[in-house]
Amino acid sequence: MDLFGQYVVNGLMLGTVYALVAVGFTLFFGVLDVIKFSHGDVLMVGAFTGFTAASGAAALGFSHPLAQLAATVVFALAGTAALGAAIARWLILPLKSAPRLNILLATLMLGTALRESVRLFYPDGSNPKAFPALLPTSSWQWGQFTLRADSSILVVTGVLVIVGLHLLINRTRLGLAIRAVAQDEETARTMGINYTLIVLVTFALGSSIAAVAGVMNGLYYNEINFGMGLLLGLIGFSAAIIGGLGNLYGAILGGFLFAALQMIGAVAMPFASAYKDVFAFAVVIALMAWKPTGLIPERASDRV
Amino acid sequence: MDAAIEISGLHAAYDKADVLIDVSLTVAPGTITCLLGSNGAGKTTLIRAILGLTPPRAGSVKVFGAEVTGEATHRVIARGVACIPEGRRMFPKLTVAENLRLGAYQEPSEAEIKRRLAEVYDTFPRLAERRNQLAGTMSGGEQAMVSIGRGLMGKPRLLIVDEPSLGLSPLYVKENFRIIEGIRARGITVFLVEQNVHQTLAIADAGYVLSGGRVVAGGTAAELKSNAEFHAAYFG
Amino acid sequence: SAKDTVKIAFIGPLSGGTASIGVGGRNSAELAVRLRNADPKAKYAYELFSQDDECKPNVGVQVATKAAADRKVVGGITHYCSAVAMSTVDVYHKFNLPVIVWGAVLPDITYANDYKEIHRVNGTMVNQNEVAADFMTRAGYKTWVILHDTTDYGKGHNAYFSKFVTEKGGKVLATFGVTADQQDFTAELTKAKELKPDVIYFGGLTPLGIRIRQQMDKLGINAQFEGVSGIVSDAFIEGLDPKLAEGVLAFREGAPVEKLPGGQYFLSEYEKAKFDQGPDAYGAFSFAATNLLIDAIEAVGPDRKKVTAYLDDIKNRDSIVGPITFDDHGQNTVALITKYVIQDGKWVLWEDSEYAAGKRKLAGAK
Amino acid sequence: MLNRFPPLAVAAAAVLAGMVFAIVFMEQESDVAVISLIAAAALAAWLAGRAGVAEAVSRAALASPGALSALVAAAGLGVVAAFAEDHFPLLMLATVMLYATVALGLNVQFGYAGVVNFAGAAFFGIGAYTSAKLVGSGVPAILSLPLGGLFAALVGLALVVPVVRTRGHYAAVVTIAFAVLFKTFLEVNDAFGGPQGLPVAAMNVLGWDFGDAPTLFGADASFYLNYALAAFALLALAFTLVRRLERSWLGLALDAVRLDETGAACYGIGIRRNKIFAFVLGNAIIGVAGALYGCMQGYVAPTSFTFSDGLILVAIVLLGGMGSPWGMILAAAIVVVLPEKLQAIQEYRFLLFSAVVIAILLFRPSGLLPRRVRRYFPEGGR
Amino acid sequence: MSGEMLLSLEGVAKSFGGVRALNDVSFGVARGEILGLIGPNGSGKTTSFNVLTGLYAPNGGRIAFDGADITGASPQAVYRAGIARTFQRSRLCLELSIFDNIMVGNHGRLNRGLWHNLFARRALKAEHDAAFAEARELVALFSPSLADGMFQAVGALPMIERRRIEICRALIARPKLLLLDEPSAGMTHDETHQLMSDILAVRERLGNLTIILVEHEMGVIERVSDRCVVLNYGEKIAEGTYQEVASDPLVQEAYLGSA
Ligand SMILES: Nc1ncnc2c1ncn2[C@@H]1O[C@H](COP(=O)(O)OP(=O)(O)OP(=O)(O)O)[C@@H](O)[C@H]1O
Ligand SMILES: Nc1ncnc2c1ncn2[C@@H]1O[C@H](COP(=O)(O)OP(=O)(O)OP(=O)(O)O)[C@@H](O)[C@H]1O
Ligand SMILES: [Mg+2]
Ligand SMILES: [Mg+2]
Repeated sequence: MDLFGQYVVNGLMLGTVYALVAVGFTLFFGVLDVIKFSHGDVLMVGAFTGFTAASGAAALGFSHPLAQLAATVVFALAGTAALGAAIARWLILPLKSAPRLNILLATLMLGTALRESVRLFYPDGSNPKAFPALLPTSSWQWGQFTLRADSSILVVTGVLVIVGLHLLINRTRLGLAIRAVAQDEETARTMGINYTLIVLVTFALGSSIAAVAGVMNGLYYNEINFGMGLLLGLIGFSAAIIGGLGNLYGAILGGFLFAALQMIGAVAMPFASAYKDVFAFAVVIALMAWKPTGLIPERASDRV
Repeated sequence: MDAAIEISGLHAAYDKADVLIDVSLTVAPGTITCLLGSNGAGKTTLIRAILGLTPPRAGSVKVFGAEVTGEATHRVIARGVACIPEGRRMFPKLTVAENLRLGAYQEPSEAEIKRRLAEVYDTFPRLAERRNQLAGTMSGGEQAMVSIGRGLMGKPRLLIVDEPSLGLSPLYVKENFRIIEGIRARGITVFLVEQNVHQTLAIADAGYVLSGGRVVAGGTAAELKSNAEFHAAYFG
Repeated sequence: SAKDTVKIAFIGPLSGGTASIGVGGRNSAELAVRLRNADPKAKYAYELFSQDDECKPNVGVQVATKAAADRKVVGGITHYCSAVAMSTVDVYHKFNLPVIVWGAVLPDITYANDYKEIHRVNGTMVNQNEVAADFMTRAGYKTWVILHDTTDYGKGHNAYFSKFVTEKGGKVLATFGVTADQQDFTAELTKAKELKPDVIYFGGLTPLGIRIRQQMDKLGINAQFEGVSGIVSDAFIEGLDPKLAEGVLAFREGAPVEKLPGGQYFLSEYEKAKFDQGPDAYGAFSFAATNLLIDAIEAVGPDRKKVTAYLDDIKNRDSIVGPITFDDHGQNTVALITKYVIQDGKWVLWEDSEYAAGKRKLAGAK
Repeated sequence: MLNRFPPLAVAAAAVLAGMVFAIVFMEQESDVAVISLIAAAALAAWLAGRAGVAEAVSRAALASPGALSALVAAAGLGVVAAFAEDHFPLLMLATVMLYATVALGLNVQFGYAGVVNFAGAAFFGIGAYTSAKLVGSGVPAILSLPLGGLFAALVGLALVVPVVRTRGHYAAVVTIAFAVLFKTFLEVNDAFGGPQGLPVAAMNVLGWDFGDAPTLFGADASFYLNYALAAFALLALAFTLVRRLERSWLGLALDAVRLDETGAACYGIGIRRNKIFAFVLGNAIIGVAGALYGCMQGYVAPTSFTFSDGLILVAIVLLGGMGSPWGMILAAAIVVVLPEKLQAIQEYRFLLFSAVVIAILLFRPSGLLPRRVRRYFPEGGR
Repeated sequence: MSGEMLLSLEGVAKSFGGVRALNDVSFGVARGEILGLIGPNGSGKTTSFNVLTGLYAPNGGRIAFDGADITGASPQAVYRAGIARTFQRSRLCLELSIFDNIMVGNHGRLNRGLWHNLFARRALKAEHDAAFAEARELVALFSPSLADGMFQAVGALPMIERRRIEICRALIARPKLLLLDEPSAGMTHDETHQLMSDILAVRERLGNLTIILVEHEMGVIERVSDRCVVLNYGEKIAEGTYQEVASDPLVQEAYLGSA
């Protein structure tokens, strides 16, 4: 089992990406009680924004990878934050009194619109793009086992981002306001909370988390494409749910679990590796039957 | 000194139905002024109009002399207003302590918040016991306590209270009226909506009666008690 | 004098992951139509009725029905995706619509039926893999790990390549089927790495090809990367770090356009037409097929049955993709296969490359 | 303004206008015509609303729902008849009717019982694959439709435990996972034709071959006419069933379960039982529609039944107005026909389509034909 | 105290995490009695209703109703046994009509057969018309104006009307035991008075209906209850007529606030 470590490292990397997508979902519907299905596509937009920034920086003569990385991250975060706020302003807020599922459908359609827009209007948008390798590419080799510096940096960053977000939501005044707004708009206003601002901020925040995931995805796979958000969104959603919505750490758990399931499905099962997604999603269904509110369930807050 | 609340010619409506028609009233600073009226008379709507939750169709609302008509709710609150809303309105997934903290949302000083929290826990020992319980799982009356405590956390100049004693046990109903009197004693203006007419008039300085969306009577508490129209509106 | 208008259908993937090929094909067909309409000798005015099959069989059936049911449509230039072409042949047959396949390579499209209406200008994957297996074993490679997508296209490539390469003495160490929208291949590749193959063979289309090549590098796999006609597209190179693209091998049916006299003409006209995107790898086939169809209509008039009969008799007809001869299944039998290698960010004919000249070396080459 | 006329007459005129519009619209090919017709329709709908047509129609619906349904059915058949010789419009019409049937099934699940199902396309696919496998192997087509429904319902049973135990967002993930799983399973599994899919033989019901063009008044009609008529019959059946379900104590129980599980439980309403009933019935309806769809397409492939297709189905239900059967039909027509009619602007049609859906959601949050308060019988109980 | 008792609780306990909401609570309700269940906020009144109706399984103790053990039974079974309730927080289905909401309460008596509902429309109509007449009559007792608009959505009505409908929903199926949780909350003195009179009138007509009433308005308790049980911190601290418990110093201190 020389390669076991390699699988673990791959799984951790994959799990981090999933967890980062999942944490966005948890933020939106655990905290704001909204399913925002465009999340995967916002992630893709984040990746493309970052890619554009990196290319732009390169074109302007900033050849140092760190400069390009900074440009990538800054623009990706700012761009998606603005996009998120715009989504909140023109899609979510007008729909807030409509049935819950409407928001889901609207964001879904928005996802399609984003995807199609990138495909149609981004130069040569229908083709995959080579995302530059901006992180140190040195690696350590032990027999069959390769540990790359860039992967390690990504895993650590991802986990730090999630922990930071958790602290923000649970330990700060802003976090308290975000959670309050999710539960009762009017009362939140009555407490003196600037409702609109908080919603915009939350969406900006959640969307920039998606950008982090998108850029991370780009840095890891060195390839991005307009359809990358679709399956990633679904997996992130599933990961968030199996982890449980009560807690942002559920997203980490769900993300790593899903990655592990795929790895196991691909290499440790008697059937062909193409069945790995069938396997992973079947386990998700079974998990939901066993733990209907996820592995880290929310505390029940409703009573009669 | 400016009136704490000054409303003139206020009209408000939901969709088609007119709920408030040409309402004018004044709440003098430092008083307890009550608003009485039967179910559906429009009392809650009036409060919503003051807070900017249901923007009025016409008329003006002034708080401490400043025009607030059409202003966003959080700005009205920033003028030193706090509200204990009708129906308690917990944040069910937040703990009792978090709910209370939200009452002091606009207060930047953590030390001050801690001080006020201690005060509220002092008034409602039950809340101190249960500070980490999710508010949604509290009993009806306990939630009323959270709601009142939350209003007190704001340390306002004007406290607007909508049926606070709903669901409270007799002991706490009395306690509630005592608290409100205590608030006035600190120079805070109280605008109080209550169904409990007798106890309310016993502590109020002045009052108005709303019926079918119109002010049908108004005056000092003593005047109201002896007012014929008041009896007609209230006791049919 | 106003000419009668005749409609020609073009169907291909105009959206989705293979859209660049589809749009390139559509533009090329459009170009053929424009050039013909500009020709005063043409008997009819042609109109291209172009439809998006999204590379999905069900959508393909829908748009194929739409085209075939339109009485003004006389013939079609249809499909790049094999799965779609497979699902629509019945429709064309039912409506007697003569079509020429311009890119799909699965043999069954022409050979699994006796439909007179179906023709194909490009070769099938059989020839391609035979040549590939031969070339690779001659180059000294011994062991392979195969990844293929689970569409008929990918499965077909896997089947033919495995067959030919084993016949020629090569050894397939492992085979992995992957789904067509998969992002992460690290599990499969880690397993592949353990087997230390000389070559990673990939049977599938560009987007997956890019990802697999990238992730090979992530895992430190130094094997030679060998692809199929599905990755011969500009997008493949653009989607990869130049370092990783360098030295990738692939094979494609048909003569190299640049090498044929007609090819130069096509490329320069395409340039002049100022489309917002290049013809990509299959534009030339689409152009050739459209011209063939228009020739047929010019010769026998806008009548589906007559056009079908005309096309069935095509023998050794010159085109920009080489001579075309349809066998009794409508398949172009002139199986020219071109070998490509990526050199300095371009698909270069193997014979012209520095690799063939020995100036550069493929990965793991002996 | 229209009060002078009997409501039923106004309703009949509106239905007739709708029918004429549908025929004219289906015939258009140019973008300009299509877009101006859409604009005209929106304007007409708005004007009609102002003039009290909607009110008259709803009064007619209240007083004599049977007559109104018959009128609409006749109009629907009229549209089908108008295109009896044209393959493609018939295919579109039949597709609309089958999608509407599927939406009715979903409507039972989440419009009534509140059980969200994002795997509608998967159950549709189970029906289609059932007919692909069965019709080919000689099972009479007349049996393959109910069997399609049966299989869809049976496979759905595998999900019943998690579906019933979970709620809200957690419930959504169960069907989403199933939708993804189902498509991938088909793709990697050779027994079902893999990604390529399977051809489906034409239906043959008691010697009536659906693949043959029927002859109508001497003229050769399109063979799709067979399917359009079958789809019509299926839709009418499903519609009646769902309508009756809604207007019965069973429908009431489903509503109660959706709106307040705790309250419903305290009044003796079995939560699990009702959810399972709705889930199974909905899947069965969807499966039957899928079986016919398979035969009509002549081809089934995994890509027809993806998660995204499931979302389109959900979109139909929401756009139509949850719980509103007429809304399902209207929305199905829009969702199926619109992108098709926009083929001429090819690359941009999905963008445009999503923009249209978002616009509808923003301006008609409760759907195109929102559900009205339930009446069990015409002028109930008076 | 078993024979003549309709309902009896013996040593019932329920806790949530660290909170002991009910602790060894025992009391009974006789047939035809109106029992006032009172106590300070958070003393366990609503929780006893929830345990009684099967929403929470008790951690200990036994509950017997009408000769059968219903400890830990499902809410559905409890309802079938003949217990109906209202909720402290109104739980009507706001999108549904008044009639629909009341029929939810009537569910157990309606024919829920598949054939009957889907295909036997005539029979269904007959049943529907009878149920409608009955519901209408019941609503008219509380509010004649509501009875004229049985098909309006409940969400459009003011709170007080909703409370009335909720009581009708509980009454329509003629339960043996009715549990009312603060039915008059938020009403004025007069409205409360009126509501209680209406309830008493209906009770008269239904004959022998047993009621447990949770209420903080002592005037109401005094007027309608035959007997009271007082809870405090989840424990029973007193039992007896209103006069008896009201003069109990323990009750005065914990609940009434000594005068
Ligand atoms: N959101 C709303 N939409 C429509 N009508 C409403 C809405 N809220 C209240 N109303 C109606 O407006 C009228 C006044 O309501 P309001 O809540 O202001 O009365 P109130 O005096 O506070 O009554 P209560 O004593 O019951 O609290 C009532 O008839 C009520 O039905
Ligand atoms: N689901 C729950 N989780 C945690 N604690 C609970 C839960 N339900 C009830 N409690 C606690 O149990 C105690 C009893 O609550 P209950 O609702 O029975 O009180 P009550 O007597 O009805 O009070 P009120 O008069 O205020 O309605 C309360 O302290 C409450 O906080
Ligand atoms: Mg009020
Ligand atoms: Mg209670």
